[in-house]
Amino acid sequence: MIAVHPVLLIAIPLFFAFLLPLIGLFSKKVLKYVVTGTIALNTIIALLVFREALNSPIFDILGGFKPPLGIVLMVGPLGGFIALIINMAGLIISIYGMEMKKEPLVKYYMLSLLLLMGANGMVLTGDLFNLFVFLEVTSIASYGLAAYNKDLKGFEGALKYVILGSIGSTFVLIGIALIYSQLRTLNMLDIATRLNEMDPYVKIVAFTSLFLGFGVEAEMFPLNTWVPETYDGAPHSVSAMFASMSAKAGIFALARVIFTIFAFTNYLWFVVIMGVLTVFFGEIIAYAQRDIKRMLAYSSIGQMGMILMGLGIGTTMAVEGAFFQMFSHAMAKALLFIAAGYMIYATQTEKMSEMKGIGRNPLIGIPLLIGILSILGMPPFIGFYGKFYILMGGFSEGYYAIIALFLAASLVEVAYYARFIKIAFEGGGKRYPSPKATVYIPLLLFAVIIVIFGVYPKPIFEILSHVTTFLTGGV
Amino acid sequence: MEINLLWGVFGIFVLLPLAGSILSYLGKKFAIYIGIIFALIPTIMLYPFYAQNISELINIGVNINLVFDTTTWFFMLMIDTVAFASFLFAISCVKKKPEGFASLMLLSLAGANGVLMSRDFLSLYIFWEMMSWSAYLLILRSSGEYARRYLLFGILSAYFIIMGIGIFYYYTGSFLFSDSAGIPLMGWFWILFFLVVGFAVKMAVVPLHVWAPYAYSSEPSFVSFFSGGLSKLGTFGILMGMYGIAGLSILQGFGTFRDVSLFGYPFALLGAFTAFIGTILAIFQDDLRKLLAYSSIGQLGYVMVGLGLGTPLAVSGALFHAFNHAFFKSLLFLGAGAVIYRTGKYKISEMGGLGYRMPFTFLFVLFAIFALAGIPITSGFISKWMLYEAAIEKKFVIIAPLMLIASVGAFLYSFRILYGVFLGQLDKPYENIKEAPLPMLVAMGILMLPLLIFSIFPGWILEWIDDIMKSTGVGTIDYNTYSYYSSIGGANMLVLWIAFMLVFIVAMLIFLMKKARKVDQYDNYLAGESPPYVQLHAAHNFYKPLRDTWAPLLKYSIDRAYEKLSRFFVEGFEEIKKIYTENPQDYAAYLGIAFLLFLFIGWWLL
Amino acid sequence: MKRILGGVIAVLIFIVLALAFVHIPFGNIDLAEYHYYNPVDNEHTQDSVPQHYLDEGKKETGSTNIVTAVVVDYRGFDTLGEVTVLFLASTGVGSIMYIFEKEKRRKVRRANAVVETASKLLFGFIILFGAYIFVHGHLTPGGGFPGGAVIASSFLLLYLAYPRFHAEHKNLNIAESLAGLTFVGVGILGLFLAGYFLYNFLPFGLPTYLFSAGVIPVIYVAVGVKVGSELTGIVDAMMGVRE
Amino acid sequence: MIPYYYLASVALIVIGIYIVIAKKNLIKIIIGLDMMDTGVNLLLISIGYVKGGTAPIENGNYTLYVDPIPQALVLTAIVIGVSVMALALSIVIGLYKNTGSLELDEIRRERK
Repeated sequence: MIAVHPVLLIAIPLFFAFLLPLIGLFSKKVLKYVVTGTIALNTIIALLVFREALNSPIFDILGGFKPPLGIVLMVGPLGGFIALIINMAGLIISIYGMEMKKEPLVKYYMLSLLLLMGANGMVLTGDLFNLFVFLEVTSIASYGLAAYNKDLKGFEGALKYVILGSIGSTFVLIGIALIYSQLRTLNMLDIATRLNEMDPYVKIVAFTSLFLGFGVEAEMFPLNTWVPETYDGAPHSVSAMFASMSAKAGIFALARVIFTIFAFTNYLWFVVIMGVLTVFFGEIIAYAQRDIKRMLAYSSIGQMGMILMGLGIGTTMAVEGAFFQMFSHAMAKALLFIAAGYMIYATQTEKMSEMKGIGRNPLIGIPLLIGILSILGMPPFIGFYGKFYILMGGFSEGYYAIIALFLAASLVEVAYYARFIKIAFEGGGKRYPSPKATVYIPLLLFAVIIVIFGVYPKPIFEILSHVTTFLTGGV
Repeated sequence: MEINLLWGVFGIFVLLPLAGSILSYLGKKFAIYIGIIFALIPTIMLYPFYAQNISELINIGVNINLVFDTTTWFFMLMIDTVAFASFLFAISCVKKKPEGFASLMLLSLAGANGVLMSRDFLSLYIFWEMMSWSAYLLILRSSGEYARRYLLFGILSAYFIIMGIGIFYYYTGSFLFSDSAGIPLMGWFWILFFLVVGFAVKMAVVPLHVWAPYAYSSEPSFVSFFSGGLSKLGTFGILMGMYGIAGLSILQGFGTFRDVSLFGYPFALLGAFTAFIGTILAIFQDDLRKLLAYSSIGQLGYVMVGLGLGTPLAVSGALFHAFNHAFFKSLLFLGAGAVIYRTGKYKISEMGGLGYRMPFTFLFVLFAIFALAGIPITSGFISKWMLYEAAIEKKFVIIAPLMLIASVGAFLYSFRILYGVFLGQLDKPYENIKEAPLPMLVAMGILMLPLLIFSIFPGWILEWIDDIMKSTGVGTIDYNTYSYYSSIGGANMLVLWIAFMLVFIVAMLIFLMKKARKVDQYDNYLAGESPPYVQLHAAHNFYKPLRDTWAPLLKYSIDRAYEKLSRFFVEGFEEIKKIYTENPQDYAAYLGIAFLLFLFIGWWLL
Repeated sequence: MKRILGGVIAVLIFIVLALAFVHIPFGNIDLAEYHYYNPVDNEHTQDSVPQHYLDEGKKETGSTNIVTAVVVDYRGFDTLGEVTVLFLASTGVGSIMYIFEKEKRRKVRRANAVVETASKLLFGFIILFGAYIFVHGHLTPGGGFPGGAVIASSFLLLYLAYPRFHAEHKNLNIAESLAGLTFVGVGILGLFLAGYFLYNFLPFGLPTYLFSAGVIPVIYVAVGVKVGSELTGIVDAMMGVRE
Repeated sequence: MIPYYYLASVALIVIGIYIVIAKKNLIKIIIGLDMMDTGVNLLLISIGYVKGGTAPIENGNYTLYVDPIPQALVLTAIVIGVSVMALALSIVIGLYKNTGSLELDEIRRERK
């Protein structure tokens, strides 16, 4: 019997999201503590679930019907790991979220809880249609949050996200319809086992539809066009959530489509190419940006491309690297977005050129530096291992040219981050207001995680040793 | 037992500086002193660990191999000593945020020691990057403008190295240097090419040198460590790559040219060009720091020549020269730092006559310059001599002349420093300048000693080098305490030293016997009149005639070529940016096209 | 230009999708043919998912309407997600439209007397009809979503008839929160009572009776209330939020 | 039997895509998105059709039923589609209030 039900990871945020309006009627001040408390509770449960999933995959049967009759949550070690990352990042970001001043606060907290819940659901569920539902939960929460600032930039970003997101989800639904029409089942493992009953052409169309649909969420190259504007227009804490929660859930869903459901190994080299294109365009366009949040958004695209590349290479080492990269990117990019939030607040501008000396306050500067170095893949921070493993995995498969291209793009990444570091640590800037506790505590927490697991990555590699089963179509 | 010893060594040379880095950051005002302690301990601990050979395979998921042998020891000796001297120097000169300085210095020291201890690619890369970014932050502290250039080239070097590592991993599935069996020759070519180019960036080999002049213009106490100490890691890397991992037989397998591997020869040629170009550019610099930086580039070119040629004499010479360079170049940078600290000026043309006010600094710098120019009473002579002989021995008609010309050039810019900074007329503003503070002098003194000692007893250092040569299998040279021998001669330092001293004494006697009249400095040009103060120190346009001669060539600049390239790329990026049109309809069209494309690819792959 | 591009893309996508759907039989299928695989027990069965629902649905859930059985019981978790999506929509719309709180509503002409009177009369009936739909969700076509939509339409009628009418947002929020809490609560209760989230723990009763099918009517009532209040909330929010 | 239903629903989907790509009015774009949704829903429903089958409500008169799952899925998909439309419309309202226009070109010009 299962000791901790993974479904609680979804039910608890949902319960509290429904409860929040009622609490909001009595007191608006306690809301933020309730939210942080909820996510903290969720993180603890995620930890328990994850520990249990390490021993053997958990199948949490919902409604008491054995799959594929009912919906099942299937949590492998990797799913548990990603869920833990998402909840942990959510917890730390929610501390920064206490900063939020803009009304209607109740709705902001509800939306962010439901975004967390949707991301959790996407990671945990074992049912294809359920995955679609949670994809929609995540993206609708994202649409709402993206436009939360209610200014022109926010609306434009959200509009792009809505258009691309709903076309993407339409394709997901087409894919599901195709699969269902041939197999009459929706359970992922059931589909995976009976895949050869499908007509090959239908199979390809279904695969492509799902690949495309989740690619939108996973920020794959031609589908990630919504990213910069949406990240730019959204409130800062929300950008951090997008980068560390919904993007991670999206790419994990994509990984499951590729490996768990279709096990389409012929297609992998193409995924590598899409990944390297994503990196290439992301990093290069990031260089041409003048606004900090846009730069971070494009850089986020680049990092996601790296993960995609790791998944596409498909050797144990590269996929380990990809999962490590998901972890490190979730931590570091959330850190950078929060730092960017503070910087924009302190300097009253988004232009990087006007942020002279913003990093000279060590409470900001040191986490900022750690975050950037981690993104650049410098040891001993967590960003290093993912990048190194992906590269080594790529080499062992002989993707030399692609890796050379990737490294060239990474060099561009170094260039623009160095440009920013130079401005941020330059002398002669104005005096900026010192950060509040809600800003520097999350920054420091992220920085500590980045350093600790960077110096001692062994626990993570132990978790990632389960990648082998994942690659062969296991949970 | 063995593993404990290894961890002990690792703890002393890597973990201790790391811990020191954190402690000194917390130490705030006392950061430098804490830094000195943590730099001193590894330096002193080198003594008991001489001639140890500790090696351990450690499994951290993948096998890594940490080793402490003579190679490690030899390079650590340079780096740790230089680091210690730099810290001493920093006591009086780093006033602004010393905690950042100390902790980053210790971090890069730890990284450097780690690189030296690692005999596998994973730990090598980790420590290499650690060293790289901490050095970047140190440069950022003082010359933020150009730190980015260093970082870019540092990362470029790291990426070259990672390409090499990756190809190595592709063939062997391991990161250990020792697991190199079964790589085909083509594989070796690419591995070595990437590794050597990657490490050559750190040695500032032309045309990958453009970061160096700017990076070497930051805080003097750091730059002396950087140029003297960290650049030696490039030497270490190339030594390891070409002779430690691949070995002579594989290098010879690429074909030979007068017994020199065809793989190494181009790099030797490149090294000679580097020596030449670095020297020529150094001659025309007016900024003291830039002059030294270009000189550093040139000197490391010599080392590159030695490593490229790969004969026992050449490699020994290269290692010896690297050792000397570590000391004399740090000493020069510290001397320059002391002068800059006292005068606040960078330009040679704005100084002059400081030798009268800063005699000890003058003395130290004089010796360093002797070493740099290869004058026999310093150890700089013998290492250069070995490299010349190595080139002449094999009758290389391009490399040897280039090196000789570079040596003459080195003399020219050395003279410029001597005259422009220390000799000549003392400028009015510098009337009241004092000698450099004691810690600075001590630091410089420490660095000068080896230059003198090893000039008489080159055999001591050749003994260490001999150990390294044996372990890499390049072959050894004949030597004894005072001299070494080669097929075309060799050198006996004792004889040279005595001869030099005799000449010196004779010259001194003649000088003293002439009973020269002491004339005031302002008196000498003006026949006893009492003039108003005029600046008569001819330091502007120092080598103008030479410069005019070279002008047609000097208008080509590698710097500018890089700038053009980067402008081209940035403009290209702006063009590529237009893909993201910010129009959702275009984006939807992309999505449709992507669907079709993915589908066709999938169809095709089916 | 864009039209041509769009046209070409659309035609190409039509062709490739049509080529896929040619392979799928329309109507000529035997639902019992698709034998599923149970990943939890790792066994290949001779059973088919839809056929199982049709054959055993009544027995396993107590619901006469198999679609309802699937929606609320077999795939109840999807429905929870769906409710969440709707909840999100109303929250999102509320949050996006919030800024326009201070703005005056546009001047609207009054509707004529016939419309006003008729909508007043119909209002109660429509609500009753909606309630009927969701209460009988497990017996007849329909259920919580259509029922809720019908209820919302009654409010929409009032909005049309009385330009100054607005539903009390607070009450809508309370209603949707309570309904949502009921749904999640039932789910968690199932978890505690039987170890399965959303377990149908109430007695099934006799099929075709109103009080049958265990928790299905409870959930459907909650869903109905929730959907009704949420759709009303969305309509209200679109006209500008006032709190 | 030629699956006209499928073709019709696919046609709806691609018309939606065409509208999104080619039409400049935001409301039209949203209508396009809605058409795509509708097309997919029609698709799902037609997949579940069994010839001669009837609605799966068991009251004893029939033996052949259509597949109940697509119907359940469509129920969910409709609600999701409605939600997306609601949000998209409110975003468009927001854009309209900020720029006073519903034409994409004008909105983009406004921002410049």
